Amino acid sequence: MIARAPSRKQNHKDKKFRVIGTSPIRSGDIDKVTGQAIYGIDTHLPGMLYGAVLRSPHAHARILSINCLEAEMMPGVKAVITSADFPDLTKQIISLGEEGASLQYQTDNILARDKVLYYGHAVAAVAATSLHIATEALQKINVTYEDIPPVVDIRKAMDGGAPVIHSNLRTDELGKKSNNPTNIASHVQFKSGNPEKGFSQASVVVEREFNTATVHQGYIEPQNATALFSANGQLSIWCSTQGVFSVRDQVSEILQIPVKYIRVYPLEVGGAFGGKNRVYLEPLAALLSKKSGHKPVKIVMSHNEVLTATGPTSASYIQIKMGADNKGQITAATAWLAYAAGAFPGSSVETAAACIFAPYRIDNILIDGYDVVVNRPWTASYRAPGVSNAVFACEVVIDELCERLAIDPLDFRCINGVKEGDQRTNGLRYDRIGFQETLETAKNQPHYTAPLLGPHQGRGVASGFWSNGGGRSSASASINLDGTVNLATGSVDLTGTRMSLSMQLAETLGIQADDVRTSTADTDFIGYTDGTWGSRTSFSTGWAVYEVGRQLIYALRKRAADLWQLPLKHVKFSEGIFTIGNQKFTFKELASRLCEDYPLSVNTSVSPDGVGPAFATHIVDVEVDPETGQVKILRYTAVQDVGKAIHPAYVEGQIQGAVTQGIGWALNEEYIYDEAGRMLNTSYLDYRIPTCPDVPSITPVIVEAPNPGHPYGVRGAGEMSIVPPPAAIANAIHAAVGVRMNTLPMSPARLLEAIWNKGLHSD
Amino acid sequence: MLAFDYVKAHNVKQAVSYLSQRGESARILNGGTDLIVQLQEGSQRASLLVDIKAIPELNQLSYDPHQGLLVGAAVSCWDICQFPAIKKYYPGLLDAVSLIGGVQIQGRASLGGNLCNASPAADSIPALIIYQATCLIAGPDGSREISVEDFCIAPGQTALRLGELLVSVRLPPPKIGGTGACYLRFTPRSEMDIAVVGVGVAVVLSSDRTTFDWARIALGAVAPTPLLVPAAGEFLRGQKTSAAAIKQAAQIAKESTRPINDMRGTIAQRKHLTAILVRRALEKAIGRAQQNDKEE
Amino acid sequence: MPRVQIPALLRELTNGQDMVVVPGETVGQVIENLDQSFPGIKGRLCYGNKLRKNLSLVIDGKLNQRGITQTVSEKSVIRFIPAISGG
Amino acid sequence: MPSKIPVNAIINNELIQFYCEPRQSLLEVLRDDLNLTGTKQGCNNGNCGACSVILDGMLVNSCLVLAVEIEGKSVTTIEGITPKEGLHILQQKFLEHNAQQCGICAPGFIMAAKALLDRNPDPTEEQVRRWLAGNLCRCTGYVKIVQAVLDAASCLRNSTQVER
Repeated sequence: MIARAPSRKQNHKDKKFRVIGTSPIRSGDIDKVTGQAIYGIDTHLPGMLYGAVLRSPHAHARILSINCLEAEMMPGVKAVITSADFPDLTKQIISLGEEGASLQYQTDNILARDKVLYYGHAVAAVAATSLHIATEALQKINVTYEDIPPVVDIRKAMDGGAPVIHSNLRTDELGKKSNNPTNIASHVQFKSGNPEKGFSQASVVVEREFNTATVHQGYIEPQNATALFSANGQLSIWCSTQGVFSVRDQVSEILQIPVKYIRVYPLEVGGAFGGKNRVYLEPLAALLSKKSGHKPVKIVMSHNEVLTATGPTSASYIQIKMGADNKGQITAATAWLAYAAGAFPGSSVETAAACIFAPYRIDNILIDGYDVVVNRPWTASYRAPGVSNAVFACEVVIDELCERLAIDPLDFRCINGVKEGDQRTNGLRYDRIGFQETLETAKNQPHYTAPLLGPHQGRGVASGFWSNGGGRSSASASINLDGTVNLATGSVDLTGTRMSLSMQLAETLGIQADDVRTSTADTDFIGYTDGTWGSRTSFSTGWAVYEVGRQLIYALRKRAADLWQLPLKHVKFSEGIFTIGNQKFTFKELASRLCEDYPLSVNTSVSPDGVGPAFATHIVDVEVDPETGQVKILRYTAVQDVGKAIHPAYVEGQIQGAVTQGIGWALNEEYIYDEAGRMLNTSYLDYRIPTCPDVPSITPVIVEAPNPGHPYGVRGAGEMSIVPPPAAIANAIHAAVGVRMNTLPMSPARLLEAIWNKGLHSD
Repeated sequence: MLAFDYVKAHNVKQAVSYLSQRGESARILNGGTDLIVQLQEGSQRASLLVDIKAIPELNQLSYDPHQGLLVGAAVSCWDICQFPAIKKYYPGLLDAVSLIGGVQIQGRASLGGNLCNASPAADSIPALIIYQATCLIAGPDGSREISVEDFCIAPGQTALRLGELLVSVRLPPPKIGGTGACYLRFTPRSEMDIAVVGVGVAVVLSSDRTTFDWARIALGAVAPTPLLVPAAGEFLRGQKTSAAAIKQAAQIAKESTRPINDMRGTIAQRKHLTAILVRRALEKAIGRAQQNDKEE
Repeated sequence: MPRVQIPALLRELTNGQDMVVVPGETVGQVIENLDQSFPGIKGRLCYGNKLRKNLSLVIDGKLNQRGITQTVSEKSVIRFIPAISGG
Repeated sequence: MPSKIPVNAIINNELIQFYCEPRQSLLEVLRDDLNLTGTKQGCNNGNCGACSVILDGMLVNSCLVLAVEIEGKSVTTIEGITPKEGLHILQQKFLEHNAQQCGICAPGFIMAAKALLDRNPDPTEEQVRRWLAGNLCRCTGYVKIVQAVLDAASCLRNSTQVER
């Protein structure tokens, strides 16, 4: 039976839910508090070897030679590999043409070939009978390098004279390539209306530039992978990933193994936030397993490796110009965004460009985005990738416009904020959205009008936009004899989506959440499913779950019609009750009755349109110590439109967690490099993610403007609230001590300097 | 981690002989909160770890009004913070020791370890210096005693000679009446961080509590080793406890610093923070001195 | 006839026009016909016979997953926008 | 290859003998040799607290303890505080408050919180936050963790028969 294409518009008027909107406890979480939950790092197989990776001490160097002999001779060492052990991809890459480049980058990032491109770039890997022997063996691998001047700074990298990182790289402008070698990988542009004209109509124009540092997702479970390359050619992988199919396909391409021979098993994941989509260790573990005689090989990164060698998010340089008339109407806005992609092209600058002005109705817009390679680790996604940097710049400029126009910042946003029917810069039209609701709700928060209690305290607000994601999802469901349902999906559960999926199926079938047992299937047992990214799982996989629910109901109605000899239309289902002629049955009653001799299971795959974008508006109070530059977050309220909160307690947790990452980004987190391009702060002692006493008790406020593109109104909740914090905090700092911060992080040293400079200028 | 041997020393003599035999490649294992990390990173190497936690002398913790305070080198930060005499008579030391790491570190890290790791930013060392603490050292040629300010000679380097072992730290008895002390540090995070600047001050006020009879100021993270600033103390002697005097002392301390730019702070920031923290620490120490009167 | 919003960087090929009217019943046909009037534009939008990986198709303000095979109506407005990644 | 040393210790109230190299951390031995993987590996250098266990009554990072050091000592891990039936009150409260998301830090937080409540049955929110400074959580923003610990504390105060 064919699932209806999940695209038709949903009417959420006076929808009553039985399960959705409650916050049941997921029994599976018991394993997390007893320590019995199995994560990638907990994988242990009989005869398992331990792998370790040799990493470059240089930010940019040519590899002249690698000698592994001494390491291979060590007792206990079972295999040593270098890039020479990878299959030759030349043919493959040529056949892919332009798009072959990305495969080359992928492979070169996993093990450097002729050049190392960043401090920590993998060069060789070892498998041995113990981790200690493996790490000892690394020191016996002899690599000779020829140093090349590195470039870690984004603006230096864009200069003509800068060392070129990829001699074959040309700037791509939608298919048109520049002539000369460059570090600028691509240029994206949005243009609408006439900015010059718009600025001429403005009564206030503010133009500012901003710098933001590289930051890392900072998950606690390090990257890890265990692989068993069996003699029969089957490759099994257990790893810490957001997407099992994505791992399968990447490994398949890199090692040139047909997907049918690769099976990837999902496990609990100890944090990801976008950082566990790309593979780093899986191909190494697989090759080591093969070379060591088909023994399972486990590799776990140290946190030093996680910080130096796995994708953080982009550092950026941003120029913003915005104008508004005296009524507070934005007349024009331009943005110039340069994002550091790291060693290989592919920063999230395009996403940033598409999202930066999305919350506002602006007729005259010009946005230019540049993707720039530098000698830093290859950047990866991080929770609403690239948007926090861009929105920081935009919302700080807006705060200055409000100050100059003497308009309340929330009123200003109400005046300019987008509504249903408005169109985004990129041409997407807004359906039902909740931006105005977040603004109204924020205004009505007691926090917004509460008095500040001390000197050097200030309040700031900022809004933000996140597009949310859709993508492909599959689900299968089978009815047990007791009328409960087993649900399997391909979505890795990072923070409780098994529950939000159980609840959506339970709602569809009219049963309780704990009547549905949801698990994540491995790649052999479920249809293709994209990774758990873009806040997409409750939306897209939720769609798939809803569809299998409809299929189960349809199948039961047909069976009942046959049994009772009634036309199908006389077997009705609503509010969880089957009405058959004049008899009534609950789902459980009918299911247990109709599935004993003839089991019932269904499955479906979807790729739904109708993704519902999210908006948030945050309020924060800070206290600044003007003598030290230290910022204390006194109070934080985060208002976010989630469409529909399936499990409100989980949604609150998502908002609180995202805000805390935003606070870290705003105040202390940054990659610090020396002149040679070596990262200095490679532990969680000096890469300062917020600790418990660093943050207040964050108040999440859930706004529900149902997404018409989803049967239960889901938009997605995971990412949105990491976007506003840096701007909101910057605006609060200005309110507290009168300095406008234009650099992230706003660390004590930087804020102190800004306060000094202001002091000098003000007299 | 590279392989090493492990021995547990049961008395000072045994420890000293292990250290003498193995020479440079033998390292003392106490709480391990620095050493184990350094061995893992490969920034330190060792062929032998000598565990000294079981040596009785290194676990002494006693206070005597005439002898003062004796803290064995192996006594944990946690135990120091719980010791009533330290709360009462050495609040500056309590300030510092309670800042060393989170709870997990407190139970393992020791005063001796913090000293012997000889980090310029070590929190406990300025606090020990202001209390005129001395190090009792045992070695192949018998034992000796040196003042804490002479113990650290360079970043990560101490005055300990081959085969020598820090046994305990002795703090003279507090001056009676009008005494106050305080250790403050600045860190970007409120916990789990390394001092950008650390400041310890101890003062003795005149009987009417309006004048400095004596003062001692020591700084952390602003020079290759923890820094005693005699000039600041001498200046304060006889000065009124006025804002002006405090400001001047802070200025003297600031001028004595030789900080560097590194990932944790800049020269300008460290010099500036030195003056700020000296002022705040003096104000707090004076407050404590006057507080003690109320209690006595 | 369907209208196509020309991405800013391709307006150099359409003498600055940002919206052009093009015949065609599928996105693919529209692109072919667009290339007739503005030679080279197909090569900028497509790689081989597929939309470039980093482009998303937008029809009448809505994202569309079906690429060049998607049928379009007389009133359709077609846009090509940079694909958006997620964390 | 370096020879292994026998170590006798009480782990979760059981006298256990194991053999280890001096360079093996307690964390490594617990997880790889004794299969007590409830103690999670995070940063492995004392900064995240995921590997927190209780050693002779003191909360420690097991990644910064050498396994040979626990000779004759007593170690309690998350497995050791989980009763045969039901859950420890802290585990219960973590569940009720949804204090875990990815959950990798949860065992460490629970061990740390237990060490706190064993000493201070009535902590303030500020005391809880300071005490937990050595445990990093990247998912929750700590709010629900702190609520869970405060709630567990009040339950412990109000009841005598709850397991500790």
